[in-house]
Amino acid sequence: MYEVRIHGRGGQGAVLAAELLATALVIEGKYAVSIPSFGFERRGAPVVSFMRCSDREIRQLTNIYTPDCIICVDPTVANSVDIFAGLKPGGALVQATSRPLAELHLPATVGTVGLCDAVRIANEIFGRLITNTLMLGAFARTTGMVSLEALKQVIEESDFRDAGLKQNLTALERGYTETVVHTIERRVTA
Amino acid sequence: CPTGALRHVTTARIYNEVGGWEDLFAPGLAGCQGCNTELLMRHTLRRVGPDTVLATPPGCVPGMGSVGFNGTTGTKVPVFHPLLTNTAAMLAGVKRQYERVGRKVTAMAIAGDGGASDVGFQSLSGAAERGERILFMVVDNEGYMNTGMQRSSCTPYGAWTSTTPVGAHTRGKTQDAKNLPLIMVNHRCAYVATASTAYMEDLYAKLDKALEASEHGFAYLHVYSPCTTGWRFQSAMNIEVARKAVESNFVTLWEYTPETGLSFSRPVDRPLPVVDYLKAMGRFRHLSPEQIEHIQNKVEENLRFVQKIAEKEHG
Amino acid sequence: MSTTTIDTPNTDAARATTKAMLCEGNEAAALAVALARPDMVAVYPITPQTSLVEKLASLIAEGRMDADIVDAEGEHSVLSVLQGGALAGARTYTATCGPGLAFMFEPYLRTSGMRLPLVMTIVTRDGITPQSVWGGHQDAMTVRESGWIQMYCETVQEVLDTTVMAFKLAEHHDVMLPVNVCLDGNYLSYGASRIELPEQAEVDAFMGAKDVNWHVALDPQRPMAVDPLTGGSGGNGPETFARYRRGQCRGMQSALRVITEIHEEWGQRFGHHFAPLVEEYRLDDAEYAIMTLGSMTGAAKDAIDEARAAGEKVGLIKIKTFSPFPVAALKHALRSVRALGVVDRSVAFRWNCGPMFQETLGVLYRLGRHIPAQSFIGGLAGADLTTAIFHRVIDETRALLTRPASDEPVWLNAKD
Amino acid sequence: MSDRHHPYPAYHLKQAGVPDDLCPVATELSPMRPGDWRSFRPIVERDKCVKCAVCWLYCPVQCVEEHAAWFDFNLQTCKGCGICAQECPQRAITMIPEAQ
Repeated sequence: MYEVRIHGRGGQGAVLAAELLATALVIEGKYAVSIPSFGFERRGAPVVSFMRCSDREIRQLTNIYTPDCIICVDPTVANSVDIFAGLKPGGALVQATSRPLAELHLPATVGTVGLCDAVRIANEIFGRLITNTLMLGAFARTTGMVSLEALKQVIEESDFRDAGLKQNLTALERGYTETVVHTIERRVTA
Repeated sequence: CPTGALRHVTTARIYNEVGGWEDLFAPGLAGCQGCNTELLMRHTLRRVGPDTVLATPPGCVPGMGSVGFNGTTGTKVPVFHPLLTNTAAMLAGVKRQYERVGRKVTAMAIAGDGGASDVGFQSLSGAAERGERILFMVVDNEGYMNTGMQRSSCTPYGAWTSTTPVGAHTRGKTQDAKNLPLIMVNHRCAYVATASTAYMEDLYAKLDKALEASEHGFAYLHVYSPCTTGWRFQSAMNIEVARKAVESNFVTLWEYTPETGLSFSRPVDRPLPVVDYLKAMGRFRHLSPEQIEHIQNKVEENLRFVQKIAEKEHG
Repeated sequence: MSTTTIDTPNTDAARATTKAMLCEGNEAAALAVALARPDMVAVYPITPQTSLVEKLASLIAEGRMDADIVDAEGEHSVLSVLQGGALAGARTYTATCGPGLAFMFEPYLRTSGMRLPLVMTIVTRDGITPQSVWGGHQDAMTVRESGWIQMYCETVQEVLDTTVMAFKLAEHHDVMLPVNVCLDGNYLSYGASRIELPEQAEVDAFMGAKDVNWHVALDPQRPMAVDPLTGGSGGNGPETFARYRRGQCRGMQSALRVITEIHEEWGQRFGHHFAPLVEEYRLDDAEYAIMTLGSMTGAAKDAIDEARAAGEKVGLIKIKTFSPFPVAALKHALRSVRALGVVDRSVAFRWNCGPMFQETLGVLYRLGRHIPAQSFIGGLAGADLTTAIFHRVIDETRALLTRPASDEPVWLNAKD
Repeated sequence: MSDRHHPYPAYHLKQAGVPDDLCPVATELSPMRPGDWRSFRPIVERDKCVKCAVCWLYCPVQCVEEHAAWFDFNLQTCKGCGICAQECPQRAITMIPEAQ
C-alpha cells in the first residue's frame, strides 16, 4: 500500500489530481482509490485529497492519516495547514515552490523532496495558477511510483478539450522535467 | 323571453352533439344532492372521452366514489387517487411515458381548489413551468368541502367555513381569495380559462380548446362550482347561484393563450350588485355592511385587474 | 472524471467481458442505471447525490442513454412523476438523500403499497439537524419501515452491480417492490476506485424483458381504478385492506430468496460475487464478531485481518440487505459467536443504540442465544471510520467475553 | 374530435391473472344506485316539455332519459335535488314528496 495526500487550494485541482493519479495507476495494472475531503471547497480555501494504491484490492475507503508522500500543489498553503502531519519516516514531499531546498523548513520525517516552480510554469502555460497536472509530473519524477506515459494517457482520455488538453500535457511534461529531486540524509537519532 | 329562447337552442345543440356519448362515470356516485361538482365531472369526462387517464386527488371528486371503494370503481376510464400534493407530477409521468411509446392518451386531472392552490400548488406550478402536456381542471368550490367545509386559499373574504367561523372576534375569513387562474396565466400555459357550469356552452367550448392545447402544452381550466352543502343553499338553487356569481362579476369568465392573450368570453354589461349573489347562500349571512363593501370593492378591483391584462393583450 | 478503459484479460471463458476503469460511487451508480435502460429518470439535485444526477443528465445529453429525464421542481414531484411513469409502463429511476428523502416521504410510502418497481439510490446523508451535508445512514434508517427493499453497498463495484441487480429484483413477479440502493455519502459517493464495467449486451441478457405494470396500470386499453379507498369499519373493507398488507409483507419475504438468486446469477455471469444478504468474513472459528454496514466494512476487514494475524479469534458480519431484515442469514452468522459488537452509522433514538444493533437483538432472541452485545455508533456526519477505530471496536468486543455489555452505546467519534 | 368517442374496452382483472393482494385495483363498476336518497321526485308534464334539454344539461347525476316526445328521469339514480324543476324554462317539472 502506498498512500499520498495532496494539499492545495480550491480551484487548483487537488481533488482532480488524486483521481487522475489513481486512474494512471489503474492503467498500470494497480489497484487505486482516491478520496476527496468533504468540505466546502471554495476557491482559495485550503483543500486536501487522498490517493492510495496497491498491487492488490484496496478495501479501506477512508482518509489518509500517515501518508507515504505529500504533494503540495500550492506554495503557501503550508503556512495555514500542517501539511506534514503523520508523514511516514523517510516519506516524500513534492512541493510547488520557487525557493531552494535550504530555505524550506522540513520535519525530520521527510526523506525525499521534489521541488517544482509550478506557479511560474503554470503562469507561462495557462496564464493562471493551475498547478495540479504540473505537480503530477513532479510526483512521477520524484517518486517513480507512476510512469509519465500512464499520466499522459489519462490526460488524453479525460475531459480536457483542445487547448486545455494541450496545455495540460505540456504542464505534465514540464512538471516532470523541471523538478529537482533531493534525497535528505536521515538524521541519526541520538 | 328572448335570452331563454336563445339558451334552449344552445342546450339542444349541445345535447344533440354530445348527448349520445357515454357518461364515463358509474350511474351511482355519492355526490350530495344537487352537487355541482358531479355535474361538472360527468359532462367533462364525457367530452374528453375514453382515451383518458383521470387523476382525482383527495376531495369531493374521489370522495363521491369516482375511484371507488373496496374493490369497485366509479369510473369507466383508468382513474386514480394521486396524493393531494402530487397530481400534476404524477399525471406528467403518465403522459410522458405514453408520448415515449407513441400513444395518444389524454392525461387529465379533476382536482379541488384546496389540493391545487394550497398543498398541491408546488407540483402544479412545476408541471406548468415544464409545459407538461396535461389537462388540469380545478373544481373551485372555495374550500375543503369533502372534509366538512374548511377554508382553503380559494375561500373568499368573509365566508364562513368550519375553520373561519363566525364569533365575537372574527366574522368569517379575514383574507381575500388567491386568484389561481391568474397565477397560471403567469406560467404562460398553453391554455388557461375560467368557466362556470351555469354557462355550459362556454364550458364546452373551453373544454375543446383545453383538450387540444393539452396535446402541446399545459392546459388549465378553473371552474367555479357552488357547493350546496358547504355554502348553505337549497340544492335546487345550484345553477342559479353559479349564474349569479357570473352576473355580479364575483366570477369572471375569460380565456388565455400565449398567442391570443387574455379575453373575456362572457362579459357582463350591467353587473348585479354583489350583495345579490351573497344573499343567495348562508355562508355570507353574517356579513356586516363593511364586509359587503369590502367584497364589492374586491370584485371591482379584480375585474379592473383582469380588464387591464385583456386591454394590454389587445391594445 | 476520466473514463479511461482498459480491456481486462478474460480469465474465465464463461464469464462476461468487462472493462476496468476508475470510477466514483456516484458515477458508478449512473453508469449502472444506463446499463439497466430505464425509460424515465426524474431528478432534483442534493448534496451528496448531485454528481450522480449530473452524470445521468450528461449520459442522456450525449446520447449514451435513451431515457426521458424530468427535471422536477422537488423530490416530492420526482417520485410522483416516476409513479405516473411506472403506471404507464416505464422502468424508472431516481436518487436522493437526507432532506430530499424526507420531502418525498409521502409518495415514498405510497410506492411500496402500489407495488411499483422503482429503483432509487439513497446517497446517505446525516442530519437533518444538526444541519449536515455529510455522510451517515440516518436518512435511510429513518424510512426503514416504509416497505421498500434497502441494500447497502460496501464498494464502488458493489454500487454498480447492485444498482443493475436492483431493477431485476424490483420487477420480479414474486417481489414487485421498490428498491433503495444505499450508497454512503462522501466515502463511497465521491471515493473513486478501480471497477470493472460490464458490457451492455451482457447486461441486457441478464435483465430480460421489462415488466413493470402488469399488475397495476393507468392504461385506457386496460381501464381500472388504481388504489380505490379500502377499509372502513365494516363490510369487506378491513379484510381487503389486511389482504393487501399481508401481500406486501409476503413480497418482502420473497425478496430474501430473489435477492439471493439474482446475486448468484450475477456472479455466474460477471464473476463479481457479493454476499446477497449477510456476509460472513473470517467467522469460521471466531469466538466474537463485529457487525458492519456499508462502506465502513473495508477498513473493518483490514482491522480483522490484522487482529487475526495477532492471534485474535475475531470475525466480521456485514449486512448487505437491511430491508427485508435477513433474519435467517443472520441467525446462521451468529450461530457460534460468544460476543458481538455492532457498529451503526446512525441512531435508533427510542432504544438509545444503533438501528442495526436493535434489529440484531431480535435475531438473537429468535436464535435463543443471550450473548453480550454492544452497540457502537460512529461515522456520523462524515466522520471517518478508520482501521484504528475498528481495532478499538474489536478490543471492546473481546472484553465482552469476560464482562457484560453496557446498555449505553459506545460513541466512536465523540469526545467524552 | 368525435373520433375520441369509441366504446371503452372492458378489462377483467381475474381473467388477466392479476393477483388480488398486490396493488389495490378495481374494474367492477360500483353498483350503487342513489335513487333511494330522494325526499322529492320530479314529475314531468309531458305536454309542456319541448325537449330543450336544459334539464339534461344541468342534471348532476345525468339521469335524464329521452323519450319520443318528452324527457324523463331514471329514478334509480335521481337524487331528487330539484335543479331540473328550478331550471326548466317551460315549468314542465314539479318536485313532489317521495311519500306521495
